[in-house]
Amino acid sequence: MEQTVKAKGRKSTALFICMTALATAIICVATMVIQIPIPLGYAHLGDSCILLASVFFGWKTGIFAGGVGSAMADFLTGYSQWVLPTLVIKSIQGFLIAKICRNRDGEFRILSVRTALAVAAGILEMVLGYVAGGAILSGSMAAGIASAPGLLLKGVLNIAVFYVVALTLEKSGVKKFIPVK
Amino acid sequence: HKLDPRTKLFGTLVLIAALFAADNLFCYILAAVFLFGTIRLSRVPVKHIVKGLKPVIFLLLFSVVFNLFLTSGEVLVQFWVFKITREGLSRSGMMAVRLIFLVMGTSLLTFTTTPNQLTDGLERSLRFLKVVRVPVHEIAMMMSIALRFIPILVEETDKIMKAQMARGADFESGGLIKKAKAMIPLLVPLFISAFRRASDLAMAMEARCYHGGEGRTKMKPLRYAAGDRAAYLVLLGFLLCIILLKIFL
Amino acid sequence: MAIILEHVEYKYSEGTPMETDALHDVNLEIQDGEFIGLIGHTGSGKSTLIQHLNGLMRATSGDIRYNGSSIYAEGFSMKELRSKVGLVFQYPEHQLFEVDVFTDVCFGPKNQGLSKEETEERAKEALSLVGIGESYYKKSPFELSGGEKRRVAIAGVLAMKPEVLILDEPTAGLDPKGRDEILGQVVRLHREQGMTVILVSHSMEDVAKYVDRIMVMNHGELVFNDMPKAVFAHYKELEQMGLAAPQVTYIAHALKDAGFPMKTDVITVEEAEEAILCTLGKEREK
Amino acid sequence: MGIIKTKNLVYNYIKRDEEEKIEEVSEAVKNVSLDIKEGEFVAVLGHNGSGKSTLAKHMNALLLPTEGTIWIGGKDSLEEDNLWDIRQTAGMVFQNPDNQIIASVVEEDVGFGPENIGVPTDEIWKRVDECLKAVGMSAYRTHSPNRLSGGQKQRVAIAGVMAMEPKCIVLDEPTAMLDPNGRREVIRTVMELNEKKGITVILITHYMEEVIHADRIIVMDEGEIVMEGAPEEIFSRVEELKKYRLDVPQVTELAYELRKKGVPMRPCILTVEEFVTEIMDTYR
Repeated sequence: MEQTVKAKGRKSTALFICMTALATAIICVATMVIQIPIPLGYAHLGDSCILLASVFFGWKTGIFAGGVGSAMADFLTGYSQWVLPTLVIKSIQGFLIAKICRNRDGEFRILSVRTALAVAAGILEMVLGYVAGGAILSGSMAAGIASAPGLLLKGVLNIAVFYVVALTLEKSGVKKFIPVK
Repeated sequence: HKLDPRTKLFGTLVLIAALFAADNLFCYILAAVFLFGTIRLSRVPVKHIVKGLKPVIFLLLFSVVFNLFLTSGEVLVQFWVFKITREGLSRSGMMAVRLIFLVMGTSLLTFTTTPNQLTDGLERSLRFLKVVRVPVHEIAMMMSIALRFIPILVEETDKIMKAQMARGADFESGGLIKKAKAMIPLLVPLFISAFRRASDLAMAMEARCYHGGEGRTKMKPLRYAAGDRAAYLVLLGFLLCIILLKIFL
Repeated sequence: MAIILEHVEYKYSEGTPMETDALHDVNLEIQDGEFIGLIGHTGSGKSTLIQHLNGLMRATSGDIRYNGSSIYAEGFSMKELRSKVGLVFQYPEHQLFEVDVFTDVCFGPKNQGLSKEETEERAKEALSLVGIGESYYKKSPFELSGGEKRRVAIAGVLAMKPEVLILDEPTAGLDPKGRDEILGQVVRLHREQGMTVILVSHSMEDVAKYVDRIMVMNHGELVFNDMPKAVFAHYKELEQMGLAAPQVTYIAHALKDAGFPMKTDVITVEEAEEAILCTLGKEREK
Repeated sequence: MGIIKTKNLVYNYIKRDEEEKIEEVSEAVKNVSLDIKEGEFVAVLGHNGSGKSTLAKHMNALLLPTEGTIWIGGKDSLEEDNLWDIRQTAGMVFQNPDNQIIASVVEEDVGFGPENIGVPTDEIWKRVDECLKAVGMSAYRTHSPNRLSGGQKQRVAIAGVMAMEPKCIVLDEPTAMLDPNGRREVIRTVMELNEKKGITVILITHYMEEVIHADRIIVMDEGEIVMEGAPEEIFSRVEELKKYRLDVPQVTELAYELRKKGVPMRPCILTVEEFVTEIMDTYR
């Protein structure tokens, strides 16, 4: 990280690809392996990583890393039937977060109304998405709605994690290292 | 098993579509024949595929129970406030079968295709999207790099966790805020390491003349073989039958 | 007071066909104030072993006693053990996470439940032990050089005031200057603070120079556990394990084979020099 | 003109604060002029921050000079059109073996470079076969890189560079993260490529025992070339090397110390065999 390639006037697609790919991998890993016990089972940290990736890296990364990272986690852990719904839900989530949290100049601050709105919208979209997904997959609205409390709780935990981690990252001056604007 | 990943991908999509379209017994029988036929041909042990059902058992039971009790119609059995209706019975049965088939079909794809083949297949199948300026090559590239780094990051997560535990970190206990805070020592290093890896990797790619998808050749180009053509014919036939059944029954 | 390992076994994925022995019947004792070198090629089980010493991994069978009490006994506090037996992982700088150097070093003592003043006291002490001055305290750890980052990370473990310090290849990836600095500080800790140190290293030259005792791991077994001279006398066996002796040991053997009468149990440059001068001196007297 | 030639090369590393304002300018490379001939094996030594990595990145046009010029295969890196030619002429291997392997299968990773430069499919397969054989990794061609040891991963990375058929290969501390066995594997591979295929090798390292077979050693400090010459010559200047905080192999140090004590010995001893012959000469 000491030396990033900044050749004159050449923008690096390779760097964008790699950053997004790594964000995708982190989201996938956070979804698969980082699990925290909460009331009503376990929560994974996939959503807080989607929040982090979308806020810091922007909408392109948000769509791809959010959707594909989570879908890969579903694919790899055997929830194949969720791959498609997840892909749709999480891509929209990443897009919403990234778009809402930035002002017109593409700037963002973690402690701001914009970011708070973005985070809330992202998590709400996720909960609604999975309620609908559950309803379609199992063919009953009730089954979908029944999963809502658990999802909401996970959402709240992920928001909390997002804030504490994002603030630390922001303070350590990580923004400087982000090549993607 | 040896089919082109594109064929398998398309096949799975057709199956999913068929399952959601199906609304009568014949459709399901046809789908069952198709599914078990493919499973036999793929030579994946049925045991493995049945195992894939485990994670969905809860959802399965839930939807069966709900449909069973809450569908109104001609009452068959009544027990206090619960009543089982004929419609409920058939609906919950259909739901269960649909879900089971869905899982079996998709896990068949998981078992016969590596994520990399899938990525290749996706890249080729989605090429038409280039017209509407979707960067298909970049997407495929990102997917394959992400896949390569998933195991590395799993290991790294484990290592960071242990190292912080050696410094007295506690990831399990405490309330919501404490748990959230406990994630800082894990997630911050993980992200920082990802930045470092990404910038290293980008440099290594550029050093090997990477400059986007233009003018690239393929080491392993995808080619349809005779088997794929046959598979497509079967798929089309299957799809046609489902549509016909849906219209005429 | 000591750490004692008795018949420690560790198996990965026990009970499955994938079962593999990572540690096999390991018996050893570590006394207070010792400086021990742990060597073994990659995958020999040395990382697994050190993770057992502070309870990060749990032996499938056998017992580990710390200061007389079994660490697997009910009611034994693993958290306390981890603060007594400090473990510095390989590339420890990858675990830095706080906004500045000082806060990062405070993480350990804070987890021990110390008061704010005490925590800060400890952090200052630890940072001065590794030679990081006050001008660095408010810097982001990610802006430091590789060697500095590593020292901050080591300070993060030292701040917990461990009685035993385990370092897993603390010099990996550093340049000679960084290597000397880190090792020099570890030696000072051992001499001045009387800390028990276990140094995992690939460099036979370093091990020969600093440690009192060497433990050699191979295929999950402890094959040698002796003074450096005695261990390096088995240099042919070491080679079969993918290890080696310091270069001077080879020189001594080669000289002797060529007919130059000298002792062969030399393991440092100084010893070799002395031995050669001694033989040459005798020759001149004749 | 040699395969790589620099003239008064200067590179300033500019550190910017968050508002993109220039905070600090540090000279990473100062006024370096050198000329490397085709087929040469050149080792570059120096502690961290001595500018050797920055210099290496110029050889692949990953960095462009602030002042002065570098020609790779006769091509000036400041001209944008030369970029891909330069990267094909000089391949580059980096320190961390994990962070430079792109594909999830060994053979696909080796094929990545040729794919980028548009080599036809049949030819790619031929090159992949050849390069994996050259680094002794053919048996692992369908393995996942994650399962390999560090030394094996670095050899795959070398094969990946070789598959682009470069004339020159620049290795930036390829052994820093490896264990002694891995280090030996990698250095042996590199030396073979140099001897058998005549590939120009530029090896950057901290480990002195890796450079004793080089044709030429360059020592850098504070962005400048401070010593240059054959290994025998460089290693006879032990005091000077120590000044730049570099070590010497134990055998060289021992010989040096003995010489100081009045034992007649040649000033530059690099191997155990040489040492034994020298001592025996005195002894008899």
